[in-house]
Amino acid sequence: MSGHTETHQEESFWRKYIFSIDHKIIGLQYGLTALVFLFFGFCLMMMMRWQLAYPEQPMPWFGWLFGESGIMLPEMYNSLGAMHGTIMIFLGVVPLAVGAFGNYFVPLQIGAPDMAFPKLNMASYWCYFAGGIVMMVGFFVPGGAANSGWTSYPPLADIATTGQTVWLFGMVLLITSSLLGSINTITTIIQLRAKGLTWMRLPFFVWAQLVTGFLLLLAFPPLEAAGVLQLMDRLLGTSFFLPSGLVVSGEILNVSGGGSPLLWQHMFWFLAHPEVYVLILPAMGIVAEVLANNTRKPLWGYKSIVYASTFLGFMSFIVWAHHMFMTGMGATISAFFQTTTMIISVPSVVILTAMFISLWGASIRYNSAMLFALGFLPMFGIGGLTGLPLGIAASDIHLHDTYYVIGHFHYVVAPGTIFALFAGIYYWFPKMTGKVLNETLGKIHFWLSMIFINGIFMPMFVQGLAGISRRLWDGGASYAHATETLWLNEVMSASAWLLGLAQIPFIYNLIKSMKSGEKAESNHWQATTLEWTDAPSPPLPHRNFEIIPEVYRGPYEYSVPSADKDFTPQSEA
Amino acid sequence: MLDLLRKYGLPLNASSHGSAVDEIMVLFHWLMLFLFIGWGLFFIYTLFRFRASKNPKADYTGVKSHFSSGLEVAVAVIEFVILIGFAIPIWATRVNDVPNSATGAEEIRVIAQQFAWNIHYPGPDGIYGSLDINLVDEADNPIGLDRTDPNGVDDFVIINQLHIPVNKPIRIDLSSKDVIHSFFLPEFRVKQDAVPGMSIPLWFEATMTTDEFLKTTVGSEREGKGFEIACAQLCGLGHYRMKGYLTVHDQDSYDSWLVEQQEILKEEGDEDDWGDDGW
Amino acid sequence: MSGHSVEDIKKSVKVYIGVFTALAVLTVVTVAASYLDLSFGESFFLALTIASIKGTLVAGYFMHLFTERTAILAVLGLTFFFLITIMFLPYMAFTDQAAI
Amino acid sequence: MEIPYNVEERQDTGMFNAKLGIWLFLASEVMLFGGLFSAYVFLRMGDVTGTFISGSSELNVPLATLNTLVLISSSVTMIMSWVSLKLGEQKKFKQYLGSTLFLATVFLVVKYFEYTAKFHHGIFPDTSTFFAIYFTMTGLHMIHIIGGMVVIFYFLVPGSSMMNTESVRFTNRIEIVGLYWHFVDLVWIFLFPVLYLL
Ligand code: HEA
Ligand code: HEA
Ligand code: CUA
Ligand SMILES: [Cu+2]
Repeated sequence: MSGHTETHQEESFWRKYIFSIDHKIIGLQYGLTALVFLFFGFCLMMMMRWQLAYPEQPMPWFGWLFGESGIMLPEMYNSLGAMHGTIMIFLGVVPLAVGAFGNYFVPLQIGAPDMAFPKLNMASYWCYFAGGIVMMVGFFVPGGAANSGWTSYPPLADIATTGQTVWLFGMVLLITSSLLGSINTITTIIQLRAKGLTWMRLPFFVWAQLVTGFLLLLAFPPLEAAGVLQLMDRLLGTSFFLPSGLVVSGEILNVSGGGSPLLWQHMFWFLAHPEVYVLILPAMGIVAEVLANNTRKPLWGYKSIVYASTFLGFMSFIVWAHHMFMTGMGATISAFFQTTTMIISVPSVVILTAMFISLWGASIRYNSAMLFALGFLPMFGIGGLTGLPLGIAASDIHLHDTYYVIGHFHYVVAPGTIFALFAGIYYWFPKMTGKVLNETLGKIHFWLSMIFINGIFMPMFVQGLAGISRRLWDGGASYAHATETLWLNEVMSASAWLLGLAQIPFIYNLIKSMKSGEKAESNHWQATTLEWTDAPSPPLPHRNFEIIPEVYRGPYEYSVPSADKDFTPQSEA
Repeated sequence: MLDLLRKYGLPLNASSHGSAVDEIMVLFHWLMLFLFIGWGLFFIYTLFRFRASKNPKADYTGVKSHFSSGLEVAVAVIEFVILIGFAIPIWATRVNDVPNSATGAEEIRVIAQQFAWNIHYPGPDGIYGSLDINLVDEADNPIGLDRTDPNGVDDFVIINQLHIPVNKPIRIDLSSKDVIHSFFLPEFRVKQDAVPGMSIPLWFEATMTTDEFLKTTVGSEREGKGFEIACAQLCGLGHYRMKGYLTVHDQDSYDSWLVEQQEILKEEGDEDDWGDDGW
Repeated sequence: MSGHSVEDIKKSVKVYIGVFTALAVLTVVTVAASYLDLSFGESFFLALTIASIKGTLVAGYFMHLFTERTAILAVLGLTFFFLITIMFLPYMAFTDQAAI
Repeated sequence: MEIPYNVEERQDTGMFNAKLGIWLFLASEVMLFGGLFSAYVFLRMGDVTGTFISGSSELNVPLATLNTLVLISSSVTMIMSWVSLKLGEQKKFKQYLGSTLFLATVFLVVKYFEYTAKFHHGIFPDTSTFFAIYFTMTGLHMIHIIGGMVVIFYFLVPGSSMMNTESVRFTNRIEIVGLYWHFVDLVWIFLFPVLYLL
């Protein structure tokens, strides 16, 4: 069956665009779905920010969503919070970073005709899609969507309304999707590398996806197990997470008891800590590609970055309980987790340092992709650095579950990961569509986003230091210790809405450029990696390459002294 | 740095161990600031110096020196110094050296529930009466205190009102009736999750009475508002209003407060509407 | 394990039968041992040792792990490490609670 | 252009794609059951009222021993079916694979009796934490058995024509099914002492 015939077969619309097994189409499906979810998660947050800034005032325009009064009730606020977190992480960023970019560019960068298991790839997308739909159904069941936080701590989650059950079913589907996807990515990278593409010649993006694949593969199953246990608790009346002797609103809870709420936390964070590196590693991969390309020089310390990221991946499995310092942890075990947490910060420092040093001696082209990639660096820096005091149990006493934590992780995920993803979109859009995104609109998008996103998250550190707890319906208005920093809520909310406006040039740019943008060349950025040098002009054919390329050198051979042009493709003999 | 953190939100510290917590925060924020400013300057300089119009031809090798490895090692070393020199010992005293009444501490039980803090004082005999969930009655006996137990006769339970003496170790045994809550005293650098099914001890020593604290708030937006107990863990729709009040007395007024409580107990028993909204 | 000669395969059939017998015998042994009057620690140790031997036999011979590629062994080694982590670290945290 | 190494082995890794794929899948399965075993350890050590000991003494050890033997045998027939394919003995292959399916059915029937006996005695997952974890783990294991049976059935009847058209690929697939099946066996080898004997 080694015929070239199949590429010439006419495929029906359904086969080609809906139930496609071509990794590029699946990548696009992932990408579009994820962008829609990101946008939706953002909308939820903009509504929450109204309630935080103007507690108990009817919301203008959208008030009807909350019934006649137009006021968001606490249970609604909690639902929106839990769903914002879940949607952003599991339906937005991971599918975009791993499902879309990983799917689309890993095979292209390693010179493979497709993913190793195309049908599995399709199944993984549809599992994700189904999981997303199920999550959305949550909003329409009695009692509303899940409202126990994205962390779903029992006993609260065990006794919560039906939405929690829906959430759990949705999670099981999403986990299945991630598992299928990660098996596919890892196999593809190990098995389908083109001739000559040795491990140390892989673009860093591929390395990042490989490590990410392992994190998803090995960390998700325990959460799946935990999800099943919580479903049992909710549906069959078991008490895995319920100790004996609970009294809820005056009624003795009629369960067998004997369970432990902390068991859930261990199983949850065993996934959820590696998960945060799932959010950041592909982002770092994208930034590395864009940086190397637009500095026109090799990435400084490529090997140390690779080693650091694999070490990071490994360590991320043994730091999880730094989210649980306040659960009554003893001295020995907390010393262990504090130590591992400090150790894991070192590889991040190594990676960031290498990226900074890469700038030295460069010839920097400032295009939109590069701006977002450069913006990523200090923003991730702030987020990462504020992780350090959280990793020490003693200082975490004051900071745990305050807005300081919210500030910490939004700096890494929003101006961090999301910016990197924007960089990826600007960088690879020409390859995906054959059109170029408008640079002016791109720069407007960058500068406005940069300003407003800091306007949202910087004040959070102040509120956090003041001790304002997270997940408060009124944003702390009833607490005395919040009085002095409460005014910041309005600043943050206004910034959030302005950030929303700042996305309009971007969305307009996407649609406009797709329709009538400037045409892109096949190697638009004069890059060195295979997706640019060897894949033909977009739109790409079904099996990517006319002939499978062969690789002769490392990924970022820019400005090689003896060469006649400032980039030397990997496939140039 | 402490002043800087204070300026940007950090409340003053009113407990004896709080300065150690603050110290770690100070050390870390120095490290963070140093790294951020150092790399930030380097970053901005390179962005400017190596722009394409100024430097059209990139340098293939770039930086040759290995000063960055030195920097990485330095960061690691500093982190470990803070970790081993400060962080681990502080935590150990927090969780290992918990005092009790035998070692001169005031013992109080706090039992969290949706959405209130039940404060259980052992009374003059210093021994808690036994609890039985079958006796729980949300109106009169929220924690199920057994009044037939001789130790329980003089116990009293107040909702949302914690009173403690100043300059004396306080040991609180924290538990929860229903879901996970978190007992948070921002000015005392105290936070501890209340996990149902477990009783977790925590301790601290106040160094400032409420009256003294109120003097420091004069003229600020916070004027007249004393210490609070905040709930730091999402515990349901009333999480935002699960607020308690903490009053720190000097020893004399604490003693007279205790006596007063005994009188109320004798007169009104559990019928009394214990606790009120305020200090 | 493709690329075996017919001889090799015939030889391995004998191995498989041997492994089967060992597994059956060990099953009986472990059941029998559970009726002995041992302390919890002892019976726990015994039962898990036997189970591990059986597991090793299945993985090693039926699943050909003894002669498998290093890439696969590396993946499984990593998995095994994390397995131990998830199995025992939560429990160790549990024993080191500040709660009394 | 076909996807490389679908059938033949890649030289530097020595594997065909699906072989690596199934092992990765099994690694994730190890973590899935690992999570449940972890829950078992955690809950058992926190069990002050002795529900684990009293619960496990109510389980039927002889039936479970029988089932262990049945499952081990099915593993042997599974590997023999692959061996037969390697040797080109297609008829034997079908016999062995058929026996595997049969033994799996026996396992399920025995399990059915075990479960219903429990239900008759009023024992359900919510009876105690021990039974909760007992039903969860054995139930999940059973789902794996059923999944395996579906695949085996596929290769035994509707999918068997591939045996003649693409014999190498078919043998590879049987090897992979075998790996999965042995893994399910392996899980039971640990479940059995942990739930029934301790
Ligand atoms: C992408 C996601 C991501 C990343 C990468 C990180 C990275 C880190 N995180 Fe974060 N974290 C989250 C996402 C992330 N985190 C989330 C989502 C939560 C909350 C979950 C919840 O409760 O809901 C959380 C919560 C969280 C906690 C729990 C807090 C609490 O609840 O009390 C802790 C505690 O240790 C922690 C620590 C760390 C550490 C030490 C790092 C380290 O890896 C960071 C290392 C990085 C550096 C040290 C930066 C190095 C940079 C430089 C040296 C250059 C600087 C120079 C310039 C910028 C110019 N994180
Ligand atoms: C990846 C994760 C992620 C991301 C990106 C974000 C992004 C944002 N988050 Fe979120 N957040 C979480 C994960 C995330 N968050 C989690 C896990 C929690 C904890 C939940 C819990 O407590 O359980 C949380 C909680 C949380 C809170 C605290 C709520 C509380 O404790 O009560 C707040 C408060 O302001 C907040 C705000 C924001 C804001 C303003 C953004 C903004 O930065 C948003 C910026 C977004 C964009 C810039 C995307 C724009 C994209 C598009 C416009 C796409 C274009 C679309 C098409 C082309 C179709 N978040
Ligand atoms: Cu109690 Cu939040
Ligand atoms: Cu973490």
